[in-house]
Amino acid sequence: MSVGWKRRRRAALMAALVCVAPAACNRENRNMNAPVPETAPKGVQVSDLHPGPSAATPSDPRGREYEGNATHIANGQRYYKWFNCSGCHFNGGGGIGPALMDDKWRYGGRIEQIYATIAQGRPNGMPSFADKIPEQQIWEIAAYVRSLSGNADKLAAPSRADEMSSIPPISNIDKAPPKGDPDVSKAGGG
Amino acid sequence: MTARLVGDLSPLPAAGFRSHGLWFWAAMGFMVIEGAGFSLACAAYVYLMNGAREWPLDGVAPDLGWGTAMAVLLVASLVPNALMSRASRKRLAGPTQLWAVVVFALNTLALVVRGFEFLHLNTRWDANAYGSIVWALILLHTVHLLTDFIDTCFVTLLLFTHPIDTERFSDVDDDSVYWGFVVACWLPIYLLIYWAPRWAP
Amino acid sequence: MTGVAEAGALTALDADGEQALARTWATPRGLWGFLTTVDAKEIGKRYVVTGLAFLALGGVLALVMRTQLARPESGLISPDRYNQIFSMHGTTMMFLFAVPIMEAMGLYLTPLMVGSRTMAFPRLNAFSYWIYLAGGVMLYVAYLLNIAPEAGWTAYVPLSGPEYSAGKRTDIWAQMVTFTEVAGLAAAVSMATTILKMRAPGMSLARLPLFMWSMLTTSFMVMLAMPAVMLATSFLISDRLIGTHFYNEAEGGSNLLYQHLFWFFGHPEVYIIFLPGLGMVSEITATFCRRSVFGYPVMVLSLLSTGFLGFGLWVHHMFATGLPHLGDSFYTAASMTIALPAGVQIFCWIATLWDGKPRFATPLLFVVGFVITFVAGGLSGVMLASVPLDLQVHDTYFVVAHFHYVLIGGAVFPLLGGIYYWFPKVTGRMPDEVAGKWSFWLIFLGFHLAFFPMHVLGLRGMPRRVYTYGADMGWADLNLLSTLGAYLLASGILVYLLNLVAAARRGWPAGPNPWNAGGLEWATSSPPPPHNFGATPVVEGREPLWLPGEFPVMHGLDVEHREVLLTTIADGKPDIREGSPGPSIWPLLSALAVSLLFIGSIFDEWFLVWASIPVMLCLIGWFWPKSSHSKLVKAPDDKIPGALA
Amino acid sequence: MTRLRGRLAIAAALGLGGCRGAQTMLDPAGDQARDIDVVWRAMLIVCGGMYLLVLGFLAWALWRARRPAAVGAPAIGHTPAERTLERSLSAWVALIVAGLVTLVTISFLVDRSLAEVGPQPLRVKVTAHQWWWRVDYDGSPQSQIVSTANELHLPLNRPAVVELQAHDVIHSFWAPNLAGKVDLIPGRTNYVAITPRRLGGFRGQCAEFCGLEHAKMAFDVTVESPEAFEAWRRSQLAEAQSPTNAQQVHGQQLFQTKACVMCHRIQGTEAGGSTGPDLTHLMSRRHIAAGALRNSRGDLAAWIADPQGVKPGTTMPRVPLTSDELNDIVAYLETLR
Repeated sequence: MSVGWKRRRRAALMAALVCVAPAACNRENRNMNAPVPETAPKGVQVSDLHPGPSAATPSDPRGREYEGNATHIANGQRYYKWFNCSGCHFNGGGGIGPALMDDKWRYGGRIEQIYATIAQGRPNGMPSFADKIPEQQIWEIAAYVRSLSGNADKLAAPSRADEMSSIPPISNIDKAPPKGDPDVSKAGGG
Repeated sequence: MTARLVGDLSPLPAAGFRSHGLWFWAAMGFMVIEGAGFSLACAAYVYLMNGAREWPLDGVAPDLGWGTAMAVLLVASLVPNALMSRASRKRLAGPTQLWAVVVFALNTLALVVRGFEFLHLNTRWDANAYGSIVWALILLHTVHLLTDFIDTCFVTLLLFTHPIDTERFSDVDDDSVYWGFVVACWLPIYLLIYWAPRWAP
Repeated sequence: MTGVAEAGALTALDADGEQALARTWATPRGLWGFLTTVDAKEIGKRYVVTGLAFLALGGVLALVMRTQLARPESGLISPDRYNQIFSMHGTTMMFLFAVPIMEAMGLYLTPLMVGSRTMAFPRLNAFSYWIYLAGGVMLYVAYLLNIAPEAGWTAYVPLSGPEYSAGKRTDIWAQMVTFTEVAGLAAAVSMATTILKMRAPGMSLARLPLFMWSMLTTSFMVMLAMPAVMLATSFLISDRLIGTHFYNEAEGGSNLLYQHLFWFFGHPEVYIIFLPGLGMVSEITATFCRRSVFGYPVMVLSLLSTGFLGFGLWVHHMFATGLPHLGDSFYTAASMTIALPAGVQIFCWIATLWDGKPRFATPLLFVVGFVITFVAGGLSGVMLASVPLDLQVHDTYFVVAHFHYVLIGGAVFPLLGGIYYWFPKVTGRMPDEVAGKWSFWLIFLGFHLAFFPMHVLGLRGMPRRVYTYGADMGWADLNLLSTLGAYLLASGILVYLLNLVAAARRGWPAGPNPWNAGGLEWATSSPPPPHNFGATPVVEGREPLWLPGEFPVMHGLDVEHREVLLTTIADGKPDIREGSPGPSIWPLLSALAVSLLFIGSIFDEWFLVWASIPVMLCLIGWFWPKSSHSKLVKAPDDKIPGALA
Repeated sequence: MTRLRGRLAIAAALGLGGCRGAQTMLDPAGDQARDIDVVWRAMLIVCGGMYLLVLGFLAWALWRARRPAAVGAPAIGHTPAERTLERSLSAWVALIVAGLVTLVTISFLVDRSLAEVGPQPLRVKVTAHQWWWRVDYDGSPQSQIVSTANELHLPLNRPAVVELQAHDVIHSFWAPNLAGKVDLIPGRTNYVAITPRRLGGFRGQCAEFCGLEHAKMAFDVTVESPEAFEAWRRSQLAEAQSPTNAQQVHGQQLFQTKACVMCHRIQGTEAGGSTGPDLTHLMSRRHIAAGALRNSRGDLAAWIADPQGVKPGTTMPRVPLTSDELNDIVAYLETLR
């Protein structure tokens, strides 16, 4: 094989590797070393009733990382059961607590807003877990909740858990864009 | 050591039927592989059935209608299949073409019946282990139904478009053997999917 | 590279006959030739070289593991990295090195040893190699992208299930298993058909070389065992991607179903790996002891019974799962019974050594190393077969020592001896004897230094697959010793490979039969011409080249078109002449289409439907009929065997 | 035969014979382990004997190779020695069959004796989690159940039946000094019978690959006199003593307001989480974090400060604590005798 051909083939291979790499490597990485202590997302708007104009919720880059990482979503699934979220929200279909698989989010459906809802608690029964669940685990539970409505990375979401299956495989749920995201332009929640 | 001539191979014929040719052995090899796959899938079905409290798990067995229709259709198709095989081994172009078209038609009909079967399984693959193994068995058989559909279509087409020589006749004959295998595989699966839930204690 | 047969090749036609045949069977030059070749020798060489490359990769992974375990509580690699490495080591060695390289040796040698011009389905062999290469490349690209498997080469459910194995790692493993199984099945179908239908005239089953008997048994075991793991991994990947419940206990599934399906394949798999090794030992022992192997019928019976019994004892991998012990003791008896055929074969080889005039070239050294190591491994296997003892040593380093003794001892030693033995036939050059002896001693002593202490580690309670261990457990010194042995073994393998690479260019030219062996493959030139045999050899005994008198041959096969002789199964009487397909690009295209389907279906299950269209198109292109062979060679068309008219 | 001598020397040096150790099958301290040791010794003798026979025959064949290699055509058909070889082959087959039958019989008999369980066995329930063991002792009224983690207390000479279940993946319960291993499989209940015959502390470890921290999933087994066992059991039933000085009280408050309370249980206090180990009598245990660390104040502080550092991948999170918060919590935990 002429040298030109070989060099072109190697370049094509490297290009293929490079473009695939970032997508795959985020989904799969597991930071085994002690994680830097996580902090809550800042400036989260959960309601659009505020005097005068104000910016919508800034999107926290860690949100994308948690939503796109398979290990964080799997841990979120585990903690969703451990911390008894299923007690009120059942397996995502809702019951005492609101459903988490549809597209109606009274306090916002983005991961930062779900984090705030878990941490601060909400009226009518949602307890505040601020100090009770470390920050990283709240991020992970929020990522799992996002995957329940198909908004997390589909490739990262597990298809089911080893238990009675009451919801269709969440790796197949087609994306339900969050309505009721309290951005500035719209008045009132979803 | 020097070589000494002991015989001449030129008068040998250049084609043979069934086990004399090589293609037949490829079909036999894949039949052994798929036979092993089918029997293990059926063993898995029985394993899950024995492990379950009640079978089918959500209580609704598939409707008998279409499955039985498929079984009857496939067994019936063995007659034209045998006639096609005999005609091809007698190297009679006319009858071979005729029966090949009949077998191809029955094969197409079988695919249509299989479509209806899917609608009347009364379970989803992600409902529970019963649904998963039923869909696995029926999908395994459908893949072989499809491959033989394409093979029969391909072989029948060539009977009309290309000059027919011994190799074509031998291809038709090998295809009839493979179709016999596909029919033979359906019978145990039919019993498991349609009758096991009804007989299970 | 395809030199015309020099003088001395017994089955050469006259000069222009050989040239015509060489032209008819030649592989096109350049890249196009590389991609479309169907010459079993080209594909066989490529397969063996790729297998050895994966041996080297798997070996490096093993060295990293041993370095991590050399000292207690060593922080060299994280547990996630270690889990990926030991899963990759097991998967590479079992699926990408051991089974493929044994089938590759079969692909190269079967046509030469049974006296045929090529394999039964040349394009199927090419397809087998491309699919195997695609599986191996996919696994190592995934490893670079941090998506390597991490649940061991057995990947038990529920650890490998959707809940406890996040991401695409186990899906890549499951799909890679499907790749290598398809490759293995394709090669097995081709090899079994060649051995049954394309033997030289006169070669009845009673005159079939022992290596061919072991490849025949292996091919049937492959065809019956591999569907089990394809089912197990297909069920696993559908559980993980579309939420089926094969292994979900809460929805009626069963975790043990996976173990049953996996080990129904798993145990025959290890016999698929070392049965060809037993065949190679028979060939080497006969040649270097100047005596045909003692007890041919007993050897064949042992091979067949090992193959048959191999399917009846998979549950001895599951003694600790709490299955009823009465059932387990059946498997104890079955597992111990398989020691009988192995013991008989060992006796026959040593009897051949005892009664023959052994000449200790490197291949025979590897045979002696094989006997010493494999018997120790077989006996520790008998120990593991006992249910009570297995409850103590299962999943400990005693088991790690056992299966390295029977796999490296039982398969890699004969393989290294076999590659050295047939190297002159493949390349036409002799490997260096001194380097050969050095590599043997390094490998032998390195192996025992590395793996014998593991027996004691297992007895002292060290479990398997641990990324580290406590300093106070008393395992540190033996692990250090084992790591030193591992490096010594690696250096031996390196010397061996370097010896072959150097000899390929600068070795002494070897004539058609440098070892004065008796098999048919030594009747051609070294390296053999593209068509293997000009004149068709006729076989009148088990070691054709050792028979007194002149070498019987037949003429009459066409020289202008690719044609092979098919003979009857039992007594090898000439039956028909069948056309053999020439070089074709379709196997490569089909392999690419199938790879697209397999890899795509990991990321989106609709690939199973849409990618099957290019696969279908490639298969139609592949099977598109060519002109009738009987018209080409103007063969008689009246008495067709098997016809009813 | 240099190779032979070299290998025997290595075997002797490594002390293949019995050797003391807390986690080895070579030092049996229970009925089951002693029965299996009988099988092990029988195997060693029979298989070792067969191996020496093979090596002897091989050595003889290699020694015969020294005689002058007669030049001549290779032997094909029957050689003069064929008859003797055939007879010795049938003798060899008979020997193998005899050896195998003996081993199968011994193995079957011992296997049956393992299945027998002594009268009124002590019932213990062990549930395996990803990377720790939950141990529950039965009690007639509900309140009599003792729940502890990563340790097993057994009275001497009294048979015990351990009921094995798994909460997530497949693990394997294995204390080699006492009995063979049995897997813990989700969806199945397995049992292992243990009859300890010697006092002392032994160690067991998970023997089926179960994920990231499979290597650090050990448990302690303490065999003590029946009286000591009853004393231990009564102490385990008692509720946690309430903290005395201010630092311990502050530590308890921290424990109940921080994330600890979500997973751990301390009987007699508000903490009732069941996903993590029960800490009511934490300090009575020899090790913490499933055998990864000894149970001392320093190790406890190190484990709470950074569990991922000790066992990367463990499900215990890093709870952010200031150093004096950490000291208060550790001081409180030390009151849980």
